[in-house]
Formats: sequence, C-alpha cells, structure tokens
Amino acid sequence: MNRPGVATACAAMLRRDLTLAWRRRGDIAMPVLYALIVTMLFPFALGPEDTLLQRIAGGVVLVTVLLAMLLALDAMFSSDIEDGSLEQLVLAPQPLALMLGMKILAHWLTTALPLIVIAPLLAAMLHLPGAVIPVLLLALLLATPLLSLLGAVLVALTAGTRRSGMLLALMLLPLCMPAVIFAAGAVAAAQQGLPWLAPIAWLAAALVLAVVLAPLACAAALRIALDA
Amino acid sequence: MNRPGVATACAAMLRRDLTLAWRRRGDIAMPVLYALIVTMLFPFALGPEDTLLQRIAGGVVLVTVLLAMLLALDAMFSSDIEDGSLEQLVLAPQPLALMLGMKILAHWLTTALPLIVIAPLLAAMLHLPGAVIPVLLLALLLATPLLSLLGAVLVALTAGTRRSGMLLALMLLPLCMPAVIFAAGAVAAAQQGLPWLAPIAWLAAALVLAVVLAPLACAAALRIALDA
Amino acid sequence: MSALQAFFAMGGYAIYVWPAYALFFIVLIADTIAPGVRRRRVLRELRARLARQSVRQNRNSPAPPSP
Amino acid sequence: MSSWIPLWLHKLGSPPTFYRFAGTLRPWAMGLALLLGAIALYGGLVLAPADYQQGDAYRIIFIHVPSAWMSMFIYAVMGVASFIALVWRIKLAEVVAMESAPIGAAFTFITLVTGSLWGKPMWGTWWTWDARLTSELVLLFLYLGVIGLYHAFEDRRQGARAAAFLAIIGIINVPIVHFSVNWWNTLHQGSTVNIFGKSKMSWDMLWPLLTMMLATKFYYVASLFNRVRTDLLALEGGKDWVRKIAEDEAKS
Amino acid sequence: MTAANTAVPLLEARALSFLRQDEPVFAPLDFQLHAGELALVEGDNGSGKTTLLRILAGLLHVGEGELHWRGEPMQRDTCTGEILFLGHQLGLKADLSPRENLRIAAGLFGCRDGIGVAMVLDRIGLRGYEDEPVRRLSAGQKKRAALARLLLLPATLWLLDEPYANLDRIGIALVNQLLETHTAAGGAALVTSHGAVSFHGGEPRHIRMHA
Amino acid sequence: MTAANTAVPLLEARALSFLRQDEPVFAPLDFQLHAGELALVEGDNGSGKTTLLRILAGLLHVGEGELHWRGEPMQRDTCTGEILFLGHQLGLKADLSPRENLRIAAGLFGCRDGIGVAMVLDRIGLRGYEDEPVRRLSAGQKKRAALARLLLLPATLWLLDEPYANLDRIGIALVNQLLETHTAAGGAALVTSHGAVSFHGGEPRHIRMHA
Ligand code: HEM
Ligand SMILES: Nc1ncnc2c1ncn2[C@@H]1O[C@H](COP(=O)(O)OP(=O)(O)OP(=O)(O)O)[C@@H](O)[C@H]1O
Ligand SMILES: Nc1ncnc2c1ncn2[C@@H]1O[C@H](COP(=O)(O)OP(=O)(O)OP(=O)(O)O)[C@@H](O)[C@H]1O
Ligand SMILES: [Mg+2]
Ligand SMILES: [Mg+2]
Repeated sequence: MNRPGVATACAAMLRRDLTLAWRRRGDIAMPVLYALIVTMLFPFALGPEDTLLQRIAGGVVLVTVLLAMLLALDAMFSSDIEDGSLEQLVLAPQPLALMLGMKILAHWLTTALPLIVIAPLLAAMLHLPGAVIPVLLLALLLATPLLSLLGAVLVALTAGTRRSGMLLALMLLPLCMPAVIFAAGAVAAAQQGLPWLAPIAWLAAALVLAVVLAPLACAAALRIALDA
Repeated sequence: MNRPGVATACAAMLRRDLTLAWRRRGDIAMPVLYALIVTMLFPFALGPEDTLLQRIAGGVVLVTVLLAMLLALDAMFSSDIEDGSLEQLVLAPQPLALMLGMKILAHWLTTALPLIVIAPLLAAMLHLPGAVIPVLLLALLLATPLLSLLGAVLVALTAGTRRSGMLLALMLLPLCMPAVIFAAGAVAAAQQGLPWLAPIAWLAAALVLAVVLAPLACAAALRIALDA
Repeated sequence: MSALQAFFAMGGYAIYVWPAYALFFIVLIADTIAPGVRRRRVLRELRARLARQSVRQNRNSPAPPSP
Repeated sequence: MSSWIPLWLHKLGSPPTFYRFAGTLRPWAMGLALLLGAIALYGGLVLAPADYQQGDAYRIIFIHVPSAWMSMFIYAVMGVASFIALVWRIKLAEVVAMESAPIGAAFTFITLVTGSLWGKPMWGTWWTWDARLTSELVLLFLYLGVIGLYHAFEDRRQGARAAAFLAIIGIINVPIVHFSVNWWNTLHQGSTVNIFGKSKMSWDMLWPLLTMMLATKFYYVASLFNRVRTDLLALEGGKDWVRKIAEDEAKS
Repeated sequence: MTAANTAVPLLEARALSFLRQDEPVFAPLDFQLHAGELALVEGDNGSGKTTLLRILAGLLHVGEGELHWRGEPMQRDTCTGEILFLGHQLGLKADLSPRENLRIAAGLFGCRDGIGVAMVLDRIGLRGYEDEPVRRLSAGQKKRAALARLLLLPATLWLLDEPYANLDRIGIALVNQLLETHTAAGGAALVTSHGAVSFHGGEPRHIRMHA
Repeated sequence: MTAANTAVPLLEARALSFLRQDEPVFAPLDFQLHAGELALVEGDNGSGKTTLLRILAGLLHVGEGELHWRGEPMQRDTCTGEILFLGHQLGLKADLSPRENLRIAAGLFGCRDGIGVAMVLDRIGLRGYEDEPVRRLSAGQKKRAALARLLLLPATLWLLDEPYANLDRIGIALVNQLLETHTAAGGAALVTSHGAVSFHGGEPRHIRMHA
C-alpha cells in the first residue's frame, strides 16, 4: 500500500481541476468574452469620443476584470458538492486546506490569468496610454488572486445554503471594494504621473495574508457546509 | 380523466417557475446586487466627478442592466435538464412553445423586472437628469424582454452542449448589440433634447416579432438538445 | 523608377494593397490545406475506434474472477 | 424523404455517391478558379488604370468586393442547406451547411481586414462603428457561432441540426449587410456595381472584378467539396465504405 | 378501455434500432405490446435499455426501423399525453415539496378522475413528508415521490426505467401492485429492472437487449 | 492485517444517534464491527441508513452516543485514509473518463500494491469504456466506475450505500465477490441494501434501523 505524498496529491488535484477546465474550455473563455463584450459595448453606449473613453479606461478595465472573475466564482465548489466529489476530497488522507489551496490556484489560473492576458487589449480598445498598462497589469496581478482567495472562503461559507447568490454578492462587495480602490488608485496615479507604489504595496501585503489564511478558513467552512 | 386546458397548464408552469424563484430568492437578488455593485464601483474607479459621471450615466446603466440579465440567462434550462424536468415538460400534452413562453416570462419577471425597478436608483447614483429617466425606463422595458427572448433561444440551442458559456456569449453579442444601440440611442437623444421616438419604435417592432417567434424557435431548439 | 518598381510601389499605397492580397492568399491556402490534415486525423481516429470496438465485442461478459 | 425529390438528386444525396462525385469534380473547379483568378489579377493589377480619386489603393477592390459578396452568398447557401437539413433530415445537406461555414468565415475575415486596410488611406481610420462594417462583423460572429455550436455537441448530427438552426436565425443579418448603406447614411460606399443595369464603374475595372467573382465562386465549390468529403468520412464512420477507405489508407 | 390482446397492438416495433455516431446501440428489436400487457426489458448494463425507453417516449429519434402506435406510425402528436415516462433522472424539482411537484405534473398532464394529490402521496407512503423539500428526502423517498405520478396522471403506456431501484421491500411490492392494477385496467407497461420482478397478473413479456 | 474477531473491534457504536433539528433520525444504535466482518444495514426507506453511513465516514457529526475506532474515540485524524465511502452520489466527474477519475482517486488516497488503473477497470467490466467521459456511460456503467475504487484504493473499512443498485446480475455477483475478498483479507464493510445479498463468506452481521 503506497500512500501518496502531499506533493503528489497536490499535483493530482491541480491536474484534475485544470483538466476539467480544459474539457469545458468554453467556460474558461466566458469571462474573457464577457469582459470583451462589456468593453465593446462602452463605446456604443457612450459614443466613440476618444478623450472620454481614455479618461474612464483604467477604471472600466479594472471593474470589468474583477466582475468577470465574480462570474466564475459561484461555481467553484457547486459541481463538486453535487456529484459527491467533495465528500471524497474531505475523506482523503491529505490536508484539506492544501487541497483547497490547489483548487483556488486552478481557479485563478483558469479565470484570472486569461483576463490578465487580454487586459492590455481591453485597455487599448479604450485608448488607455501605453505607459500606464504595466501598472494596470501589476495591480491586476495582485488584486485578482486576492479576490480568488477571499471569494473561495465566502463561496465555501455559502455552499451549504440555498440562497448563496445574494449572500455571496453581499459579503463580497465590502471585501472587494478596498481591492478595487487600491488598484484603481494605483492606475489613476500612474496615469497622472504620480507615484503609485504605496497602493500596490498595500495590495501585496493583503495578498500575503490571504494566501496563508484563506485556504484554512475555506477548509473549515466547507466541513461545516457538508455537515447537514 | 380530465386533461387540463392550455390556460391551466400555462398557469401551472408560471406558478412553478415563480415558486422556484421565490424558494431561491437570494438568486433573484443577485443580478440586482450585481448591478448595484457595478454602479457603486464606477465613482470609485473613475473619481467622483459629477459632470463625467452624468455624461456616462445613461450608457452605464443600460450596459449594466443588460449584462446583469445575461448573468442569469445561462441557468435558464440547465437545472431542468439535469433533474429530468425538461423531459417531463416535453412529454406533456401541451404546446411546448407556449410552456416555454411561460418559462421565459417567469425569467423576465424574476430577473429583469427587479432590475428595471432599481434602474432609477442606479441612474440617480450617477446623476442622470431626472427628465431622462422615463425614457431610460421605456428603453429598458422594451430591450429587456427582447434579450430574454433571444437569450432563451440561444440558451436552448446550447443546452445540449458542454461548452455552453462561451458560445452563448459569442452568439448573444451580435444579437444584443442592436438592442443596446437603439436603447442607448434613445437615452442619448433624450439627454440632448432630441426626438427619441424612432429608436424606441424599432425596439418595439423587434420585440413584437420576437414574442411571436422566439418561443417556437426555443421549443424546436430544445427538442434538438434533448435528442442525444 | 522601373515599371516593375512602380508596380510594386502601387502609387504609394503598397503597405495597404500588398498585405491585403497576401492575406487573401494566405487565408485561402490555409482553407485548402486544412481539410487534408483533418482527413488524416479522422481516419486515424476511425481506426482507433474500430480497434476499441473489437475489444468491446470480444469482451467475455463475466469479469474474470480472480482475487 | 419526399417522393418529389428527383431520383438522381436522391442518389446524389447518398454519401458514398457524393463522395465519389465530389472527388472527380473538385480538381476541375479548382483549376477553373485558379485560371480565372490569374486572369482577374492580371486585369486588375496590371491592365486596369489607376482611379482618378483613390489612386492605386482602389485595387484592393478586386479582392475586397468579391470576398464581401462571397461572405453573403455562402451564408445564403448555408441557410438554404440548413433549412433542407432541418426539414428533411438529409445528411448531405447538414454537411454542406456545416462545411460552408468555415469558408464563409474565411471570406468574411478577408472582407473585414481588406476593408480596414482600405479604410486607413481612404477614411483615415482602420475601423468605425458604421452600419455596414458592424453588420459584417456580426456576420463573422454568426459564422463563428455556427462553427462553434457544431463542434460543441458530442453527436455530430445533433450539432449540425442545432447549428443549422442558428444559421437560419442569423440569416436576417444578410439583407442588413447589403442594404445597410441605403438604410443608414454612412461612411461606406453605396452600390457601384450593377450586374443587370448600368454600372457606375468603367469597364476596365469592372471585368476583372466580375472575373474574380467567378473565380471565388469556383473556389468555393472546390473547397466545399474537399471539406464535405472529409466530413462525410467522419460522419459515416460506422459504414463499410468508410471503413474500407480507412483500411486502404492504412495499408498505403 | 379495451381488453387485453386485441388485434391491433398498442405499440409495435419492427427492426427498431438506434444509432450513436452511426453505430447501432443495440441489435434490431421486434416486439409488440398489447393493451393489458407488461413487458420486461432485460439486458446487461449498457445494453441499451434506457436508450430504448427514451426512444419509445419520443425523446430520441428512431434510428432505423419502424415504430407503430395503435397501428399507425408513431409521431410526436399521435400519442401525446398517453405515455408516462420515468427515467433515471426523476424529474422532481429539489426545491419543491412532493405535493408541489405533483401539482405541477397534474397541471401539465391532467389527473385521473376522483384522485387527488394528498391521497396519492398517502398511498405511495410519503405521509408526513408531503411538504418537505424533495432535497431533504432519502433516496427511496425521492423515488416514491416520482412514482406517485403513476397513481395521479392518466396514461395508457408506462415506461419505467428501473422503478425498483432504491426502494425497500414495501415499496417494491407497491410498484408491483401498481403495475397489476394498471394492466388489469387495460394499460400497458414497459419496465426495465435487474432484480426479480414478482408480478402476479399473468406472465410478462420479455424483451431481451443485446449490445 | 489482523485475523477476524480480535478482542478490540475495529468500529464500535454505543447508543449512537443523530439529531436533525433536535429530533433523532433513528433509534439509538449499538453495534460492533470486527476486522473481517461484514455488516448489513437494514431498514425501510427513510430509516436513516444513509445518515448512519455518513456519520461513520465522518461527514456528519455524531449527535449523541459514542463512536470508537480500534478502541479509541473516533476522530477525524484517527482513521484518516482507512475508510472508503461510496454514497448515493458517486463522486465521479462527469466530464472525465473512468480512467482519469480513478487516477485522481489514486493520487489522493494512494493505491494498493501492484494494482493499476487499467487492470482495475478491466476487472470491473469497463473494458472498452476506459476513455469515454463518464457522462456518456449508462447508469450501471457509472456505478461500476465508482465501485472500481474498491479495487484500487487501500482501505480497512468500506462504507457502501446501496452498492447493488443499477447493477446487472454479473455486477451484483462481482460486488459480492469483492466483499468476500475484502473481508477474507481482514477488512470490514458496512453495506446497505434492499435486495437479497447472497454473501458466501460467513453470515453477515445485521444492523436494523428504526426510524
Ligand atoms: C472594415 C471595413 C469594411 C468592411 C467590413 C466592408 C464590407 C463590405 C461589404 C460587406 C460589401 C458588400 C456589400 C454588398 O454588396 O451588399 C462591401 C462592398 C464594397 N466596399 Fe466595403 N467594406 C469595408 C471598407 C471599405 C472601404 C474602405 C471601401 C472604399 C473606400 C470599400 C468599398 C467598397 C465597395 C466599392 C464595395 C462594392 C459596393 C457595391 O457595388 O455593392 N469598403 N464592403
Ligand atoms: N448520452 C450518451 N452518449 C453517448 N453514449 C451513451 C449515452 N448514454 C448511454 N450511452 C451508451 O449507450 C449504451 C447503452 O446505454 P443505456 O443507458 O441505454 O444502457 P442501459 O441498458 O440502460 O444500462 P444500465 O442497466 O446500466 O442502465 C451504453 O454503452 C452507453 O455507454
Ligand atoms: N439533507 C437532509 N436534510 C433533512 N432531512 C434529511 C436529509 N436527508 C435525509 N433526511 C431525512 O432523514 C431521514 C433518514 O434519511 P436517510 O437518507 O438516512 O434514509 P435511508 O435509510 O438512507 O433511506 P433510503 O433507503 O430511502 O435511502 C429521512 O426521513 C429523510 O427524510
Ligand atoms: Mg439504464
Ligand atoms: Mg439512502
């Protein structure tokens, strides 16, 4: 009998989620397309005035990317709960928090990363100055994992309930507002040529904290959710 | 043996979907909260400049409401397919198109109507002039059922597939673009004091067409989706 | 400027005209080649399917019981 | 299958027959396409004079306009084939509809790119949200939607039926593309070519354009036959004639 | 309703088969089902029993061969409302109670004369669970809630896919009794099952599936 | 592994019960399960069999009473990886093939010495379906894919909730055989089932549930 090491188990978990995402790659593309649509609709809805678009570009891209991420958040554990996979995961002789950390990582890789990749395109569609784009990307690189981690905890908490949607949105709003404010602050500062390091540093600090604590919280929350 | 009349069946169908929505009323609130969050984030992301916000208010509200509707569209038939309810509906001795029409109506009542109700609030949050709000509401009242109807057909078409998300977005984009253009056109015209009846009339014409044809198309598409 | 040079210069619009023609040909050539590639894949998969099918048919119904 | 469909059509609709028929006809169609294409290119790029307003940039017309016509023509073919496929469940019609889509998408893409390459010198911009341009972009999305839907189903015939359905819904976009210049006054040119009446274009420019149009039609036939043959193999995998082809090919 | 074994069979299949990716799922089938008869569909796992039932219900298209309903080619509207199908998916909304689920079914299909939802739930053994959301029921209770449709809805042909699975002994006996009453009243039923079916009203017909 | 019936039972329940909304789901239970033993959990629909198995698996919290594992109070980490649970939900991802599903299970739980995924799938009767997405399998084939875990994963106690449902006769015989091999090798199993279990290796223990 050969028990797998933690590394093997982590790899198995990550591979599983990535394979599943690949099988349903249409759903990966969904947030991306969604973000593209939103960005394309703005010139229609507001009229194609360059200065106006440029003025709002940074904010629109940030809000769009973060909201596109929320789209995919809700489904993070639901299919695993329905088909009984989560039970099997809980029963496995592996640290649950770590396994959930892998799930969150897979989620970030499959939803946030594609969004970050197309963010420059979105920014260009709204004529954001090229010099600001690196700052935008940096802000997104820090804000999106933060959102994934916090989101996972909340999704786990609401997993046992039937009215998850509203609760999720209600609880996420206050949690993601600071992330948006700091990220948008950094982008706006960069656009005006001011120093943008401080808000980025805040984001980074929050991210470090979340990486350590969120998987643990997530595991505890899921055990509660299953116990009914 | 007493076969129910069409009216009874319609009522049963509508009641069923409304009851289900009420049981999961948290999910009804989700698009509303989503729209609220987006609208609240804009001032944060762009800075609270009244003139700028006012300039983009009409467009932002329209885009937000329509996108919030898209959120709920994907799930329109999925749970019915998974638990076998759709099979039962197809086998019932009732015109399927009519039953689906009821489902679409229920969907509109539970997702679009709450959004329309809070639209004035959203508009006020972005300082849209009060005089424009009736036009905005009229545009929404015509554009949202159009989106529900067209969306239902496309959701039905993709119901049998595994990669529904992306396809849905891909196919909806071209179909909802005209609705956004006309609705935004009407609002913009009203805001500038120009006549806004023509785009509204176009929307109304499209809606009438869709009301007649979409349920039929939806029924045909669902029969194809089940056939595997 | 030779006639040929003039021809390639396209009255100063070369950077618009020639990419257009290049794209036209590249896309159509790709469109011509693609089915051949797919054809080979289809036939390969078909052979794999036939192999799998013969496995299913030859499967002796009761699983060989051996602890 | 209704009896009024003539017998030969019915026969031709049988996959193995069509496979052979398309196999023999395809080289001829391709040859004609190449020949006519070469003539049209010579006529358009060398013989035709420069435009007095647009200079040599107008020469993009010889691919832009035939591609644009093909993008709509193929959609129409796809729509008709889709209709037949849905009503009579003829397998060949499904295949013709589904394999037309990638070719149509290719021509639509060419139209969009050549159009914006032409637009930069003429209008000073690569892209505007003009009605014709937008509706052509929508056409591309429709093609992509049909292709995507077809491949999203596990059962190919089911996918073909669903996608055929989408193709029929989307057909309203074709008249919108064509008449958009009349209905909304926009940047894009109105009709300048008129096949039956008098065209607003000089004959020197018109004949290469019409020749190119014919060339693209033949190209479409050739490409379609090529694709349909491949798809028939994939669809009829259970049938003996395909198994024979598979085994023969494995040996050689 | 007619007595059993009249001249025209209720349902007749001739060389019926179904194709998935152009391969037949099961060997061509020929069978007749008369009013008042019960047919057991037998076969190993994956032999195509569920597929057959879905074809008969009109959910899948006939691949090859023919299907006749009361002597005429079977079409979507020839037998509408006469067929009751119970599949592996039970067709219950998990958020609604058994009572609400049955009400909806009755609203769509109608209900038999003189039979009410409360009575049906009582007979099927769900007394006390009428207003519990289906999600909170045990596997067998869910199955019972789905089977309650058999009692409530009017139908000539029952297509039951493994109706015995998840049921306890009382439940199994109940299903057998339902089948007897139904066939005695001139109805017909096609049932798939792996367990022994101790059906008392006459020897059932057997349809064997070969993959 | 130890021989059957050693002094310390593998699993022992003392006045075990579970409360839902402060009401006991089943009457207090007392039982012992030794290595090498098979216990049948019996009871009508809704009597709490599934609930009991989920408690033993550690998915639900013990309401009242005590639960001991090898003589010590049962906690999450005392028996980690020794228990294999198979519930009404099979725990298979529908988009993955049986092979991929088993690979994941092996990655999390480890696998028995000298046993590979291909071999297991072959024995469980899924030859030719190894790479089909689980969604496309028939009900019985899905069940087999889930049961393949029994062959692949190392575990001392099997908790099987209606393992026979949806299986054909060959499949049922296969499960019985698996249970025999497992108990003969010193493993233990708790099985719920409504059908007859023709278990050959000694008389199974019976645990009766009363709602
Ligand atoms: C991305 C940009 C463009 C797109 C998507 C586009 C699309 C189309 C389409 C779809 C047609 C066929 C219309 C029909 O026959 O119904 C067409 C025709 C035509 N286009 Fe464009 N076009 C673009 C840019 C341009 C530009 C920049 C010019 C020239 C200044 C141009 C000149 C023409 C001409 C002359 C025709 C033939 C009109 C006729 O005889 O009907 N196009 N284009
Ligand atoms: N949706 C599907 N797509 C593709 N193949 C399928 C699908 N459903 C079933 N199959 C295949 O078709 C065959 C017949 O399946 P079916 O479900 O009819 O079997 P069954 O007789 O009901 O088996 P069981 O006793 O296990 O329920 C099986 O080999 C199965 O793998
Ligand atoms: N999630 C739940 N929430 C509330 N009550 C539940 C839940 N699941 C089951 N119950 C109730 O608890 C009781 C026991 O259910 P359980 O599923 O354990 O029964 P069971 O013995 O497995 O029955 P079956 O043979 O039908 O599977 C039932 O009365 C059921 O209604
Ligand atoms: Mg089955
Ligand atoms: Mg149970």
